[in-house]
Order: sequence, then structure tokens, then C-alpha cells
Amino acid sequence: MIALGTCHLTRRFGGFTAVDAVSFNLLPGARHALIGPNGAGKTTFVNLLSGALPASEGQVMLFGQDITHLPQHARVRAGLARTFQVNQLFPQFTPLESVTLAIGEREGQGATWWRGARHGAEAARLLDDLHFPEADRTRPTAELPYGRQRLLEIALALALKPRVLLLDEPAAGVPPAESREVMQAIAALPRDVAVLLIEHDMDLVFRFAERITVLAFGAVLADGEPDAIAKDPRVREAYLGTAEVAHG
Amino acid sequence: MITRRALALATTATLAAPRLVQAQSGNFRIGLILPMTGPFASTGRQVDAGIKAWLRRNGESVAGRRIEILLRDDTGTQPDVTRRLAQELVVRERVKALAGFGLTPLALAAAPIATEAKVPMVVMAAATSVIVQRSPFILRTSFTLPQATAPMAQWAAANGIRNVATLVTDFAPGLDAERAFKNRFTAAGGRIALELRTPLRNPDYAPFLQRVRDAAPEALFIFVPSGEGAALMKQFAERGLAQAGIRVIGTGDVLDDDILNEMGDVTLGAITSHHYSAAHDSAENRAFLESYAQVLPNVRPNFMAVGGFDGMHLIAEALKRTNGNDDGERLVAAAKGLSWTSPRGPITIDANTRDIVQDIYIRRAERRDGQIWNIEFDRIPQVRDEG
Amino acid sequence: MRIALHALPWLVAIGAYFAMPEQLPLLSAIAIAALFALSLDLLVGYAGFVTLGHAAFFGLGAYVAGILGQQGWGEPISGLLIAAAVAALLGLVTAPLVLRAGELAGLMVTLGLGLMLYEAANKAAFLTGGADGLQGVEIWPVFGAFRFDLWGRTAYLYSLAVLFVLFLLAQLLVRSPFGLSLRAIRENPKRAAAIGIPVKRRLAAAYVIAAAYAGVAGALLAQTTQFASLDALSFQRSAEGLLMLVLGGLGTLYGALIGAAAFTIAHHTLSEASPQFWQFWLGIALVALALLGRGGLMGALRRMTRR
Amino acid sequence: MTAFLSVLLDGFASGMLLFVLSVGLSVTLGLMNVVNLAHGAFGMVGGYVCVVLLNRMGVPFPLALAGATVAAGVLGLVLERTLYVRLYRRDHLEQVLFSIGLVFVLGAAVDWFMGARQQLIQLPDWLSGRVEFWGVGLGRYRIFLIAVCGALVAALHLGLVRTRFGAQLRAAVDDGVVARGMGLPVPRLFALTFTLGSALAGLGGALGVEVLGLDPTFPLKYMVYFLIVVAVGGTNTVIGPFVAALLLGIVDVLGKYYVPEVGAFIIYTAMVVLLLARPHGLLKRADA
Amino acid sequence: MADPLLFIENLSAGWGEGLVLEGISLRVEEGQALALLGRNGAGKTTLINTLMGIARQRGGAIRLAGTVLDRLAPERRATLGLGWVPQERAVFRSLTVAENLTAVARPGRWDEKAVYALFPRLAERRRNLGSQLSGGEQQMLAIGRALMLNPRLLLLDEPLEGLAPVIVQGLLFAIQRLVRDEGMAAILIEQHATQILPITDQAVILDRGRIVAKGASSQMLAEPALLERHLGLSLH
Repeated sequence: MIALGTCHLTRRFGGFTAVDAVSFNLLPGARHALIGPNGAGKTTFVNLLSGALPASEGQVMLFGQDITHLPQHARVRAGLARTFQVNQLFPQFTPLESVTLAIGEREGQGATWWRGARHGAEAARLLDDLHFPEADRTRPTAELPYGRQRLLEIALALALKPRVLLLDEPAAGVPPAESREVMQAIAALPRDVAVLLIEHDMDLVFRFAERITVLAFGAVLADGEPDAIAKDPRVREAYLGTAEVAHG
Repeated sequence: MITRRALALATTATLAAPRLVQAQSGNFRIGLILPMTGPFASTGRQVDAGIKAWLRRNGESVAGRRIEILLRDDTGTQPDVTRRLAQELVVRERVKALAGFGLTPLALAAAPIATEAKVPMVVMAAATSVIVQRSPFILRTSFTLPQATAPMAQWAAANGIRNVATLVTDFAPGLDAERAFKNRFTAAGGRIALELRTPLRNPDYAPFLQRVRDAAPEALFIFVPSGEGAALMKQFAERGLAQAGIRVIGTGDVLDDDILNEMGDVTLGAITSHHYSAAHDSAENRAFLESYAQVLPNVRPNFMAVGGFDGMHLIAEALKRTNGNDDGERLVAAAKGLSWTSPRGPITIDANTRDIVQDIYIRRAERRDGQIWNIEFDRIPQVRDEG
Repeated sequence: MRIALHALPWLVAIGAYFAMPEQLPLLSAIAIAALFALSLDLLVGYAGFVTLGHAAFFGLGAYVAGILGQQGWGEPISGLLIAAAVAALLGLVTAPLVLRAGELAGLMVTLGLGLMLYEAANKAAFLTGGADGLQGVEIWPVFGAFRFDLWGRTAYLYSLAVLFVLFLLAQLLVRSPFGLSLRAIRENPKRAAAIGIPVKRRLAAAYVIAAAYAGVAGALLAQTTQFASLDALSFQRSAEGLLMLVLGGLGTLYGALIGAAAFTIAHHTLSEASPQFWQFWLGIALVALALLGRGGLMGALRRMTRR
Repeated sequence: MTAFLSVLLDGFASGMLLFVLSVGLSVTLGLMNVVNLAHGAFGMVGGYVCVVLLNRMGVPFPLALAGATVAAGVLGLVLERTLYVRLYRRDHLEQVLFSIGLVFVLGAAVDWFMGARQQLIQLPDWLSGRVEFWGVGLGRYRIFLIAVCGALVAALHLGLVRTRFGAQLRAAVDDGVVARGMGLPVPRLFALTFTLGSALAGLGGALGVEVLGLDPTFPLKYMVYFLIVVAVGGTNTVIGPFVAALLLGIVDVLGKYYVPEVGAFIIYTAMVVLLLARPHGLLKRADA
Repeated sequence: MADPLLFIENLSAGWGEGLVLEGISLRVEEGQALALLGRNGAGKTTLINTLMGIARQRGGAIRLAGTVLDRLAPERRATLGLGWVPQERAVFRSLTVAENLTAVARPGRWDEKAVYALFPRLAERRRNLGSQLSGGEQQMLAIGRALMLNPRLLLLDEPLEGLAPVIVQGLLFAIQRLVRDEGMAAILIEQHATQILPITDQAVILDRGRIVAKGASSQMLAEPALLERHLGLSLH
């Protein structure tokens, strides 16, 4: 069984092909990293998976179901959640409100209008699990330190109880002093969730990933175990430059 | 000086607490509701100045009561505001008469208040026939469109015009004018070649006039609200309708005295029928012009101003007849049947309909002493509304 | 303390009934304007969807209630409900068009639809009375007992009661998961979609609800004045509602009440003191407020209490 | 047929006038993302300056037009430097509040000095009356309008396409951040553009006195039209708003001529349809 | 002249509330080319954007030939001598090639002709719109555009990114000409260290917003282990 799979997934912007016929599989419970130089099409790929962008060609399958044409919110219902490379939070909401909202939507109560939001307790429990400091839970998100906002990104995704989780550079921009919480959270992700991690921090990638896919120029350059990837000459070239110059 | 003091008084009164108002109950308060801003502001300004001219001429005391005017702006486009202002003036300011009312919908909206509060409501500008029927407390000192229109139709028929296109603004007064013209003109054997209605707001007359030109009637009958005539006449000239042999006839609204002079030569020779021209030759009118010039220098009074002037006169005369008693029913009763010589000529408030009966003049726009005036050359005496 | 603070505006409103028995027509106008601003707040302030054509629903409500009253069904409360339903129906029909176009274009589509309805009402004179307004509206006493009187007592209490009930409902709404999701859409539509909120469907729901609210406000105006006219549908009406809301502060519900009261009172007082030039002073006030304050009067109030 | 051509040319003329009045709005919206609902007020000011120069001071018409242009431009510059500059980073709704307030203030101020009534001007003889070409009649003033506005459109287009200022302006609209990083003085460019837009509106207001009328309600009366031009035309070229203004003028006039019963319904419907078909403006593709 | 051309001391900066750079100190002398290396997300672009006044400077100091830049608007920095080649090129799409150059031109050695001499391809396409160019042409234009400012210091943000190898070689050659033959001072950002180390004098490696290595380019090129550790894929 494949948790999340793509088949010849392609996205073009005008004449430019950002994602070029990518076929890719994520297994249930996987710890999978997606890496590649800037402009390789990683974020576009994530946007195609989550439904933020429509695909030009190809298919996206979630546990055998074709979700290529489903809108974003329907994919979330089907068990696919994501975080964003640049924080996408609700600046005026408190973390507790944000997470409560996400849980409510998961439970299909988003259209309830006649009573207040429930699930506050579950939200608090989730934040507990992430070691989200008590004092920061009821402050507006915009006032929180950056690292804590990154943590909230993850919390919002987890609140959806996803079966597949896409983490887009979860540690990006977090000052070292605040990074511990984020790292802990990533390490403690539930084992039954398939995770796709897009990341530049190689420490994190190699610590986390059991499998790595390398994207370059919108296409899959390599795919395999971390050790093999680290030794792959094509990957070294993509990261360090052309071999000739290196020798010259 | 006197007016300024009255204004100052009015202002303090509005700012002061209601109790103070009661202490001044010796004053006879009139609630004047006019469009003082917005697209119809010039109507409000004219009526207001007409009233001030009357007060300046006749003093502010009538039958032992001091006249106090409370002016309110209803912007001319919001009938609910007119109604609310009327209600407030009656309830809070305890006015004993309502006056003004720039446009038909505004007057209609306020009519139930007059009925319920039993205060006279003097319509000084609005001109749809039906208004006076909406409340037994309504009196009118302006005019009605059928009243001004029918003589025009008659004159046209009598002067060899057989084939006419009509162009009116698409609201009640315009439709009144259209109907009145058509009825009288066809009854006299004329033919209506084309009937056009232009929107009340943002009209562009060019395409309508092009259609008139295509239809090639002998004359074009026009009614548009005060102020709009300028744009229409310019277009008329620019389209070359005159060269195409089409004459302009219409009600006096088109050649409003307020702007007639600036409208320029395009107006010369246009025939209109109306109840008042600033060029009316009488002692009363000369006196009126003089008082008016003291209130609003450099502006020529138009039929709106005379409506305000006469409306004020009507209220004052009624108050005199009741010996200063401000009971609404008695005031209305006293006003019924009143006759006097206004700056426009002899007028009467019909005892049954409470509407105005007045002479209608046929006028031609001519240049006299460097200025353009509507020169009256024919008169149909004591015309009633027939709408 | 908190409850007292929430009760304050309503106590003031009821107190005004006794303290200013001669100002009731103005107070009714404020209550109706507040309801209109409230309906805009639900859409603009909470869901973040700006419209320039909201008067379409206000005017439609006014004409529906007015025509009912004119055609012999003057029962006020059912009139309100029918007006709300018709306005909501129009909202439902137009929501897909408005949401399809996206931000600036969507804004202009609301404007265009509003103007179209205005023109339609103008042309349908047989039904609406055209430019002269709807004549001969007769509204029965509220509950068969309270006649709409000259002093405006019934009108005010009736309007205030409707405003109060709908305010409570709005409060329930904005605090519910549904309301929370609207705010979420305003704050970050991208994230909202990513946590499974069907953004367009929710916006459409907010649009329909706001339409119904505006319809009730319009119906109140028609019932209390026993009159309906084209200006209820005008662009000016839409713009004025937005001004009140921005003046009071968006997304607080109370901002709509305060903005409507402040704007109407300022307008009224200034135009009474200076019937010709009140717009000058009102304009100065708007410019100053836009330059000085963020978050409107509610924002200023909050900054004051925080200090 | 000749009637059709006559009416078509009328629509052409009023569309061009509309363009001159509203082009400034579209550029400022595109460049600084400022919603300036007071744009029409500059047109109004230009109109009144023209009336005063012409009627009270006896200045010849072309000079009065120039005076109106300069006056509105100067007013625009002063207001931009003192007030608008504080609102660039604000919410659109706050900009709406501000600019409506400004409309009120300017309208009342004009009323104070000039009164509320319609202002009229007497055109010089060479602009009055009508000429016929092959049976198609056209007012001289409309021809003048088409000529002046046409020259302006051409000048604006060439100015934007051929001059360095134009290139800098387009660069700033393309990407304001990078433009600043390349040393382009974007705030100053904007002040200049704002001035130019206001001046054009002033000229449009002056030219429009004869056709559109002039009173203190002018800015609000035509605001909807300006907004339509900008929304339908898009904000990244001069040609987009020009085409939109022409369409609007022609559809409006043809509609009034052939189906006067329907009135303004046609333009509003046309606008809604255009917006739904091309939400980003006439000349811009949805995905660009 | 104690002041170097560019002097950065203890700089911290970021976007909004996020802090990306901390404790950065750097100097670039006249005529010197500096390679700024680091993995994606290390903070290289943020550093350039902070120099340009676009990212938010939170602490520390930046001086260009003695002039304090800290609070200056981007356009002032550009006129003071920073020639920016932004990431992803960002040419003005609705301007022609020639207009892209002339719109920003400032007097000096570099004019349209000189740019066309450096990139003959641009001369052929001078009437085409920015939006009609290929990636490589856009990059040439972005560099040419920065040169038109006649800057004292060129800031090249990943000029080789996403381009085909043939084009990369051509661009490298042109950049080499600029810094070697023309003596143009420059900061060059690149992920692919081996491509730019040969044409620069000094190099700095950033990792997670801090400087983790510093030295002469030639020396660094001779230490593959160091590069591998900071830029490659291996574990620490």
C-alpha cells in the first residue's frame, strides 16, 4: 500500500516547467526527505500534492484514491496535512484558538454556528505534547517568537490527525536558541503518520530520513537510502558544482 | 442684521437643551426642510433665500408671534431622511408648520407626518399634482406641472405646431408633464412624434437628442428639473436641432432664471410656459428682487425662490387670520382660499384642493440690456392644476 | 465587570429612550444604520470580504417589506422574516459570481450588481414606484398592539429589539466554530484551506447571512418610515455603511454599533448646525480619523483603556 | 447609418474624456496600491478653476484649460506630499475613509466659494456648433474633445513607452522593490505620477464642464465610472484603461440611443460580464 | 583610507519577526571579489537583501566606503554604489532590454554599449521585452542592469541558479572578466562553491545565519573536506 503517490506529475508556468513528470511514492509511516538545490521545484511539488496549485498533468493518489482534482480542503479531510516554508498562521488568533479551530474542522464542525467551539481540552493536550509553553498559548500568534510560530505550524498540521504529513522546511529561519522545541516536535511525530520532509538543514535530514529523494530542475535526480544518496556523484555535483571545475 | 440674528437664534436653539426650547414657546417655529447639499442644492438655496427675502421685507413678527425658521438639509436624495427630519422637527422642536420640500418623493415621504402631527405642510418647490392629496394639511405655493404644461400645449397648437416630440425626466413630475402635454396637444389636433424619458441621475442628453433629430418633429417639448436645462439646451444647439428646423418649447424649469444668463445664446427664442419670470413687470416683483438681492447678491431669483417667498407669506397670512393661534387645523382652514398678489402675479390657494391657482405666462428668451431674460408675452389667467 | 461592559451600550440605548424622548426618530435611524453596519461587519470585518454593493440587500429588504405592506400584508415581524429570506436568496444567487472573480474584480462585481438592481428598481416603476418611491405602505401594529406612532416610540423600541436579537445572534455566530473559521479565512486564506476549511463555501455562507441581515435592516427602515425609495439601493448607502464600519472599527461587532451612532450623530449635529457646509466638517473628521487612528473608534477606545 | 456614426462618435468623445479623467487613478492604484476615491475631486477643482478663469477673468479657453491642469496638478502634489504619503502602508479601507473625507471637504469648500448650482461656460465660437462630413454631423466641441484627448492618449502612451521617465515608471509598477534597489526614486516617481494624474483629471474636469456638467457633487457622481474604467481596464498599461473608457462611453451612448428604456443597465451588465470573463483587466491574461 | 569598501560588523537581520542572521562581520576591499557560500536557507540572500535595505536590519552596522547605510532607503544605497543582481534575476518584464538598461543608468564607464560588448547576446535582443527572454538572457540583463548603475560593489545573488551548464560557463566567464580584468569589487552568492571559488579572492561560508568559515578562496578550494562539511550532504 502506498500512502501518497504521484504519477508523471507536471506543473508548467507559461513556458517554464517547474515540476517535470515526477513519479514518487511515500509509504505508510515513512520518514522521507525531499531535498534539492534552490529552484529545484520542491515547494511547487508540495503545492501540487496539497492542492494549493492545480497540476498541469499527471496524478496524485492518496491511499489509492485519485485526489488530483480534489480541492485543498477535501484533501485535508482525506488525511493529508502540510506545513509551510514561510509561516502561514492566523496572526490575531492565539495558538489555542488556532489549534481548536483546526480540530473543529477535522471533526466536521466548522459550519456549526449556534454554540461556541469545543475541543479546547484536546487542543491543550496537543500543545502539551509539543511542550508548547503555557504562557504563550493565549497570546496573539503575531507576538510569539519565531521558533514558537514554527512549532505552531506543526501543531496545526498535527491537529488534523493526518495520515500523511508534508513538512516544508520546518526549521527554516528558527534561531538556534529556539530550534530545540521544533527538533523535538519533529522527532516525536507519531510513527503511523507518513512524513515527507522538505529541508535544507542536512543535519536534520540525515538524522530524520530513512529515505531521500533528490529533486533538480523539477525532476527526480536520485532516490534511495541516505548513505547511497550522500555518495551519489550526481548529487554531489548538484550540490557542490560541476566536477570539471572542481578538478580544475 | 435681523436675519442674521434669527439665524444665530436658530443655531443656539438647536444646540441648547429641549427645556430652553419650551421657554421660547412664544416663537412661531417653522421647520424648513430643503436639499441644501447634493445634486439639488440650488433648489434649497433658492427657496431658503426666498423665505429670507420675505422676512427681510416684512419683519419677523406676525400677529404678535416671532417667526423662527429651523432649516434642515435632507440632501435631496433620501426621502427617509426628509421624513425623519419632519418627525424630529415636530416632536422635538415643536414646530407649528413644516415647509420646503424640494422634490416630489421627499414631499410624499413627509406627508404622513403632517397628517399625524396635524401641522400645516407648505410645499414650496415640489411640483407633482398628486402631492396635495396625500394629506389634508398640505398647501402648495409652487406650481404643478400639468398647470404649467397645458398652456404650453395649447399655445403650440394655436401657433401652427402640429408635430411634437416630448422629452421629460423619468420621475413623477416629468410623467405629469408628459401626460398633460400629450392630452392637451392631441385634443387640440396635434400629433406626438416621439416620447422620450431620460434618467433622473447622470443623464447624457446627446443620444436622446439624436433620436429627436432623426424623428424631425416641428418642435421638441422639454421638461427637466431645475438646473438640468443648461446641459440639454447646449446639446440641443450642438446637435444642430435648431438648424434642422426643430423649435424648443417647454416648461419654465428648462430656462431656469438661476442659470439662464450663463446658458447663453443657445436659449434665445425658446418658448416656455411658467408661472414666474424674474423679468415679470410689476411693483411686487421689483420689491421682491430688491429684498432678494440683499439676501443673495449676484444670484437671480427663480421660481423656487418665489415659491419660498409666497409660502412664507401664506403662513404669515394664515397666522394673522388666527390671531397668532398655532393650531394646525385652524391654520390650514385660515390658509384656504387666501388670495394675494405675489411677485409672480395674482394667486389663490384653492379652498377645496389647497393647491395653488395662478396665471401662467408664455415667455420667450430674449436679450435685454445685455442679459438674457424670459420675457412674458402672453398670459393664461388663473390656471388650476388639472392632473 | 466584563458583563457590565457588554451591557453598557444596550443600557445606554434603553436609557436614551427615556432621557431623549424627543430624539427617537434619530435613535431609530441609528439602530437601523447599526444593523446595516453590523451586517457589513460580518462580511467585511470577520470574513474579510469587501463589498461595494451591500445596499442591494438593504434596498431589496426595504422594498419587499414595503410592497408587502402596500399589498395588504402589514404584519411587521413576518415582513422582516420574508424580507430576510428574499435578500438571502439574492445573496445565494449572486455569491458564486462575486466569489468567482477574486479580490478587486469581485469588489467591482458587487458594485455592478448593486447598480444593476438600482436600475432595475428604477425601471420597475409599476412595482416600486420608480424614482418617486413606494407609496401607500401600511404597517400594522407590532404584535397587533403597538402602533407606529408619531413620536417614534414603537419604531425605536422595535428597531432596537430587532437589533439586539440580531446582535446576540451575530455574537453567537462569530464565537462559534463557523465564525472562527471566517476570521481564519480573513487572516490567512492559504492556511485556512490547508486546515481543511472550504474557503469559498464559507465565504458564500457569510455573504448570504450578511445579505439576510442587510435585508432585515432595510425592512426595518421601510416599516418604521412606511416608505421605500431608490436611495435604499444606492451606492451611497453602501459606501455610508462601510464608512460607519471603518469609523467604528472592523471585526468587533461593537465597532458597527459605535460607528453607526457616531457617524449618524455627527452627520445630524453638523448638518443641523450648518445645513450648507456640514460636509466640510464631517470630511475633516473622517480625514483626521483615517490619519490618526488605526482600527477606528474601537481601536482608539482600546488604546485608551489599555493605557 | 449616419445617425449611427454620429452616435458612435459621440460615444467615442465621451469615452476619451472619461479616460483623461480616470487614467491617473489607474496608474496610482497600480503603482502604489492606493485606493484614491478622491480622484474625481481633482477633476472638479480643474473644472472650477476653468470656470473662474473663463467667466470671471476673461481668460481665453485654451489658457483656462492649461490653468485648470496646472491648478489640479499643484493641488495633487501638495496633498500627496502632505497627506497621501501617510496612507501608503495602510489598509485599503482606511484609504477609502480618508479619500471620501477629502471628497467631502473639497466639495464643501468649492460650494463655499462658488455655490451649489451648475456651473456653465460659454465656449468660443470656433468650438460651438456643428459640422457635417458626408452627412455625418458632429459637434465641433466633440471633435475638439476627440482631438485633444486623442493627442493626450498618444502623448501618454509615447511618454510611457519612449521616455526614460516612462520606463522608470513601468519598472516601478513591475516590481517596486527591485526598482528601488536599482536606485530608482520610487517615492518621487510616485509623487510625479500622482501630480500628473491629478493634472490630467483637472484637464478632464475642465474639458468636461460643457459635457458632464459641474457642481460640488461631481466627484461622487462620476466615481463609479472611474472605478469601472480602472477595474475593467487593469492597471498596468495606459491602453487598458483607454480601451475600457472607450467601450464604456460607446456602449453607454449606443445603449441610450437604441434602447433608452434600459438605460444605464447596459453598462453595468457589460462591466459585470467583462469582470467575470477577465478578472485582471481587459488586456491581462488571468494566469499572467 | 582606513575604511574598506564594505564594512559589516556584528550584523543581525531577518524578515518581520524572524531572525535569520546573527553576528555577521565582514569586509570587502576595493577590487576584491568575495564568494558567499552556504546551503539553501543559510542566510546568504538575507545578507544581500539586508545590504540593500530590503530585509530588516536588527543590529550591528553596515558602512560603504565610510558611509553608514543602516537606515538608508534602498534607492539611496543603490546610488551610493551598490549594484544589485537580485535572486531569480527580477528583470523588469514590461520593459525592453534596452529600457531595462537605460532606465537605471547612471553616468560612468558602463553604458549601453559597454554592456552589449560584455554580453553581445543582449544587443541582438535589445528590442525584446524582459518577459520574452530566456533564463540565461535574463541573467545577463540583470547583471548588465546592475552595471549600468556604475556601482562600486556588485552584489550577485545566485547568478548561475537554474541555468543550463553551457550558459553557466558563459556567465562565469563574463563574471570572471568583470572581477579579474575590470577590477570590479563584488560579492558572489553561490551554492556550488567549486564554480566560483576559482574566480574570487576571499570566501565566507554561512550556515544557519552565522559565519562558519572564512578564508582565501584558493585555500578553501584546496580543502574539499571543509566544503563537504558545510556545503555537501555528509553528516558532521
